[in-house]
Amino acid sequence: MSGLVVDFSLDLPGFRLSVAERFAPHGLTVVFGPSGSGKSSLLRVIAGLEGGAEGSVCFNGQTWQGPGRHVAPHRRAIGYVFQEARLFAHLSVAGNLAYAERRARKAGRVPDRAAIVAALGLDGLLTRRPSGLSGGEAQRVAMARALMSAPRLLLMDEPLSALDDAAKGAILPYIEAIRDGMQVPVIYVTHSVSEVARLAHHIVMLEAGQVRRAGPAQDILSDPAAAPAFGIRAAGSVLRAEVLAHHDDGLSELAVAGGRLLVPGFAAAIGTRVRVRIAAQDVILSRQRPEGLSALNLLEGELTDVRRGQGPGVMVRLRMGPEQDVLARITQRSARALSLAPGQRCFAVIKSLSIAPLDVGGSGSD
Amino acid sequence: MSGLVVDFSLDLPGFRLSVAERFAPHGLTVVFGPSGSGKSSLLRVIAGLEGGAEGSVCFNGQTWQGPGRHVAPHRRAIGYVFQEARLFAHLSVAGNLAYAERRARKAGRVPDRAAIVAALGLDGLLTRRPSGLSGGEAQRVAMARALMSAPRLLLMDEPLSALDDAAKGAILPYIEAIRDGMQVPVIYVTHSVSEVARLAHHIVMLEAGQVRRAGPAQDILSDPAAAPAFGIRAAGSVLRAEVLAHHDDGLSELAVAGGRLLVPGFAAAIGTRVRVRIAAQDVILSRQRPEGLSALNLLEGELTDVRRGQGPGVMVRLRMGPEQDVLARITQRSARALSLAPGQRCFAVIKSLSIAPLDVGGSGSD
Amino acid sequence: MWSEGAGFPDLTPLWLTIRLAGISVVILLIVGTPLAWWLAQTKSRLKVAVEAITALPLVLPPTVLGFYLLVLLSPNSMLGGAWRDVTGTALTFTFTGLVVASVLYSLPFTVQPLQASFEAIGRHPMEAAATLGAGPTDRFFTVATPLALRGYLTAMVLSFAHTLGEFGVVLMVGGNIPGQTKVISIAIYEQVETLEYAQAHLLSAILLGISFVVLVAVYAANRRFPVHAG
Amino acid sequence: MWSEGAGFPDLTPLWLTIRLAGISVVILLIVGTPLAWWLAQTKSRLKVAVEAITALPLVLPPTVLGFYLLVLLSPNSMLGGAWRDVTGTALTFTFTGLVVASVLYSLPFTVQPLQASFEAIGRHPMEAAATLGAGPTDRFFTVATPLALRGYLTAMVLSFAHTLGEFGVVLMVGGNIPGQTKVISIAIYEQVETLEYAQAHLLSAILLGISFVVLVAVYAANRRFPVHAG
Amino acid sequence: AAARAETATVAVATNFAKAAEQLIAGFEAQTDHRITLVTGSTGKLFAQIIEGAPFDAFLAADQARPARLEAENRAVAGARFTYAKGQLVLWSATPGFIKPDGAAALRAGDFTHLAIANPDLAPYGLAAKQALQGLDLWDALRPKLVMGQNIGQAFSMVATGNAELGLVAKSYAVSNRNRESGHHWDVPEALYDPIRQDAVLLREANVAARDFLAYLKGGEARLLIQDHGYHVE
Ligand SMILES: Nc1ncnc2c1ncn2[C@@H]1O[C@H](COP(=O)(O)OP(=O)(O)OP(=O)(O)O)[C@@H](O)[C@H]1O
Ligand SMILES: Nc1ncnc2c1ncn2[C@@H]1O[C@H](COP(=O)(O)OP(=O)(O)OP(=O)(O)O)[C@@H](O)[C@H]1O
Ligand SMILES: [Mg+2]
Ligand SMILES: [Mg+2]
Repeated sequence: MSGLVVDFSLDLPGFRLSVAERFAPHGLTVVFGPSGSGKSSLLRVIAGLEGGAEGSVCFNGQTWQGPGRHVAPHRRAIGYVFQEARLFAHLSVAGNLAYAERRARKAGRVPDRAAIVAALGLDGLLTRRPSGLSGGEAQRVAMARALMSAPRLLLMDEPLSALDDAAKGAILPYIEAIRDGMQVPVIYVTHSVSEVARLAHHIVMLEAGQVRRAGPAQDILSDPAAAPAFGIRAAGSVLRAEVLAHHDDGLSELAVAGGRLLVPGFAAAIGTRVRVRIAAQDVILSRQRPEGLSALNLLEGELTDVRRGQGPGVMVRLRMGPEQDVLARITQRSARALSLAPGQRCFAVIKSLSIAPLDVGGSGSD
Repeated sequence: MSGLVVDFSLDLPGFRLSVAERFAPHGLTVVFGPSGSGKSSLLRVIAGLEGGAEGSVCFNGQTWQGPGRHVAPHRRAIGYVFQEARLFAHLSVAGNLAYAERRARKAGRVPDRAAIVAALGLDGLLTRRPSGLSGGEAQRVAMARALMSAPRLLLMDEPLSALDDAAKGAILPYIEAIRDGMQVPVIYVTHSVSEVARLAHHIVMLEAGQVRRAGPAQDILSDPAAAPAFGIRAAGSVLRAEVLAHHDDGLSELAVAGGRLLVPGFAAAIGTRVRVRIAAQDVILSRQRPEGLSALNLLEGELTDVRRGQGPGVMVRLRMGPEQDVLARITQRSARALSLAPGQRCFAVIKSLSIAPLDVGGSGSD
Repeated sequence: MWSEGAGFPDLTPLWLTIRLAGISVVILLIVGTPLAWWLAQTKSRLKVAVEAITALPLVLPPTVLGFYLLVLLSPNSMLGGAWRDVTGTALTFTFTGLVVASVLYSLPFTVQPLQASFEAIGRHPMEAAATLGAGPTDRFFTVATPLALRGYLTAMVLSFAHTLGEFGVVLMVGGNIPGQTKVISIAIYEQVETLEYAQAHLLSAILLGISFVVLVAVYAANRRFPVHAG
Repeated sequence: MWSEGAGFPDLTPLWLTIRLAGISVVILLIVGTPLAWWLAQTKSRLKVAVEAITALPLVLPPTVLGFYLLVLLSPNSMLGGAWRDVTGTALTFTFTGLVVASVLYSLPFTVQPLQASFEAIGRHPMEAAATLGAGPTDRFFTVATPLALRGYLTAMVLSFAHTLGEFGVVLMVGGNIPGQTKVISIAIYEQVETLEYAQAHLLSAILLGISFVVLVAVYAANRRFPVHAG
Repeated sequence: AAARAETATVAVATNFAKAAEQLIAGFEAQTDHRITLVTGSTGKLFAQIIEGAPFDAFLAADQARPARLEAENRAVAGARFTYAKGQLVLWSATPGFIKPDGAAALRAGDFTHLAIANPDLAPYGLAAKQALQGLDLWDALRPKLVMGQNIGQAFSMVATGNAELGLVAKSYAVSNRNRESGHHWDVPEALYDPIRQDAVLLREANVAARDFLAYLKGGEARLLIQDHGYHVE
């Protein structure tokens, strides 16, 4: 029985967290939910830090917690990035990293120190004391330290919250590499929709201590019903794609159901299967093929449903192929003006640049 | 001499922060810059917490720091939201708020407790100890505590970084109310581009301890040269607008230079002058007037320049009126396909829903 | 040797002791707090020397320290003479003198734990308090003090208990005057020396019993109102 | 009275004292650390009682405590008898006995500051260490101990100085045997009692001087390698 | 010195420590035995002997405790004897403070503190109390009394100038360093019970200790003891 399976409840004064969930054995699961919904507590239970949790936690067939059994946190081979940095004040940055590395090596796991230090941009900071770090620097060190323990399960609690986009852009590929390359399942708490969109294979949505929805990222992000939870702007669809070509003008061409997509160039061999996320927000619909627009991408599909939410928008679903939908969020007024109805053929107009590199993820393994 | 004027340098081991800057006397100034660029240190100097700073800090004609003079932090009537919550561990949430309130009242300033507690959603948390708060809860309490001191200058260091969009959505209007209503200047550190776009009247960009750019938000956000610093996706323009009508289908209609805009409805009296931000990312260009599209907004203007950046995109500027530009970020390939050149008349196609309420700000006072 | 019948012992020394310990602890806190705070904050080069000097009274045997205090506080000395000129009373062989001696002798037990816990607070909470409008005294009492409660507890327990038990200094400086400077530790000592073991056991038991109750109460209170470190 | 010429005093008691204080401090740390750690961690109802009992040795006058220890450790007693059966030596009137007595008497000075600083660490750093693969002993030594350094410093200074100066217990249990149990505090005491003031001043000065140097060194070291609280 | 050389540990009441040091020196000069001197208050030494202290002989400051040791078979029966008789003096650190008649000085009451040893603990304290009672001054002077636990502490209180007067052992008042400073008045022996200081042998087998006690009774020792301000029988 591989992967992480939890089934527990935890009572805190005035708050009850109750989760029964099977986490995918690989890939990255985003835990998403409002402030105070129990995300950090869930990670703490998985790590074995909440003595009061009742129930079971199993990882790759090993019972970490169960009736009469509690594997101590230090035997779980996890990496935990806490919401606050929690660096060791008595050690330098290098000392903090070495602390993790030494224990990982003793347990036979070998972290790639140079790669981690480079990915997190810590070269200039190694001799610093934690008290002399800025907020974002401390957060990067904390993340590096967790990675240095070469964990078999990575728990990350808003690891990028104190970082600017440039730093995120430098770190995210590394997290993706872990997610895809090292077969280390990652459980990742974030409030950032772009991180969800970019990283998540799976999503667990918590609300008031309960799982409200859980499933593959693709399903949840393209489910209009789930959209409000992420903020309507996060809604979108994920299409399976294959790399067809890389062009000189910096665009890459992908084959998807319903047509071709030009997206900002990225590194992947021709033929690689990738996933592309298209935000519902960024899609314009047209009944006939539009001409003379700057937008390069035009996908044709069958309109399957038009769904009203609150506010002035509606969510329109175009089917490009089996399980390959594109969502478009447009105004009711437009929907009326175009007399949209299920069964029609429609064009989705998508700017290449709105499919920013952030939204081009690896194919994952599921 | 009203407003905040600083001219100082601060030497930390291995880092030098040197800022000479006049902050606007009202409105919100966003301090933006990569991790470790000195944002928190700048706030600390303004608050009087860095004894080592050399130079001057003046606020509303009062010299807070100068030759032979150093007004103690507690006499500066500032509110400071630290990057970490820094709640008093020995006091309950209510106790933390009361701590600020009591001292503000003694100094003759009266905070609106009920409004603050409501805006930050603290009703259920008042009897809690800080050790029993989640990360986001602690951050909200810290922000409430700073507001409870009814400051004359508000310093906020990434106050919303631990919060989800829903919580941000509840809090941002309150910050806007402070910014616009209370004439309290706010200096606000953030990494979030959407917060910059929504809140900033002024922007100070720091890099490696130096101010790289500073000025009105409108100028900086619509300056293609500044765009990379924010991440290219933040580039955009700010148009002055006037509310024309609120429609039944949830859209509000605005008059802008170059035409009319339909945007998601928001509360503002007819005739109110507002600012609308249009992300360059969200604009599609067309040489002729397009038909049959779901996008409702079409602005016509004169193409003034096309500017290549790195990557596959170009930034195109359309002039709608004096100092009223719309930026569009499109691919080089499209630019070529449309044979764009300065002097042409062009249409900007903008989805109503891409102008999300976040980007409709008050008009500010400048 | 345990068999002598014992009348119920005279408890005057006990009350005297409790008064002495109580007053000493109060004065120790008043004197020790600013000293500990200064030591915790200062970057002065003097710090190390002052820290060392604060601990020195401990090093001398109590009776010997008492002897030196006798010399120092004597009306013939500058200090004792000045005191006599100002107050009209002597410092030696009086309750006041005992208090002075106790305070000097127990100072390290107050200063050291306080200093340690002030240092543990760090500057973050104090900075936060300053930005909320709290001046140095205000934030000292409303932030540093409550956060250092554990240090105050340790300081009070150690100095109170030490004052109860200490008698070498007190004996020399106090002169063992019944009702004035004859504290319980001297009384028990006397009984042991005069082979009044039964009386000694009884007084010791009373002292231990009362101390135990006081200590349990103090610790239980501390437990009920802890400051969570994290 | 200060004028008498004094031959240079016999320093055997000084070395004996330093040995005693050194050994006692080491044993105190070994014994006190787990006790303080347990007290800092436990949620047991016993905690308060154990805390109180730990402070009790302080409450009794040293000589009286010494008397009870004398009875307790004597070969006629269960404990002392068992010790004699096992080791062939007595606990009373021996250096070993002194060590036992010193440890008991100075225990509060070790346990209390340690406990306070362990409590101040909170659970966060320890949890972080656990997730990095450090077991309880590992993280105790690599995280809790360095973060509690200030507490160790206080504990060591207080217990070392107290052992140097303490003589009531030691006198009673040790029997003042030259070269074996006659520590410097007893020697100075004796000189004061026998009016050898000059000798007493000299020995006191030596003791204070050495202590001062040791303390300054310890504090200076602590200053050089501080743990920043924030 | 035909006898085999041995070592002995002799416990001596603090007030006699100075004299004992010289006695031991004299003794060791005559024999090959070696004596280790342990000093302390009589009460403390007594408790330690009861608990098995390795003392071979005990020179107490009173008669009661040696007698009790003998009665409890902790001391060698019949070996007990009085090695010295203490004398009480009125002493002041200020020369001339005591007028030729000390009793008059006490009566004049021209002082704030009179130091004595604790009458409950120290034989000299008891003697001081008896003397004051004999002079009918006990009740009048009580408020001015300060007490040391032993005669040494009482002496310190006077020596440091905190008490103007003290009733102390003559041995202290006449010790080398106090001969010149201070001034003393011998309290008439009729005013207090004799302060007999008894010695006992604790271990019969210890030749050195036995020889030392024998030495104490000899002429040389007696002279030396007298020189320290004691009477001998
Ligand atoms: N006490 C100190 N000793 C040495 N360097 C320091 C100290 N405090 C801050 N620095 C350095 O000063 C620089 C600026 O720090 P600051 O906290 O102002 O950055 P920041 O812009 O707020 O970054 P972040 O977004 O990560 O919070 C950083 O490189 C930091 O490492
Ligand atoms: N020790 C405690 N005592 C009481 N309530 C607690 C305690 N710890 C956590 N809680 C409560 O449990 C709930 C869940 O906390 P948790 O830290 O898991 O939230 P979270 O989802 O991580 O929130 P955030 O995004 O704000 O970090 C919160 O309402 C919090 O107040
Ligand atoms: Mg959390
Ligand atoms: Mg910062």
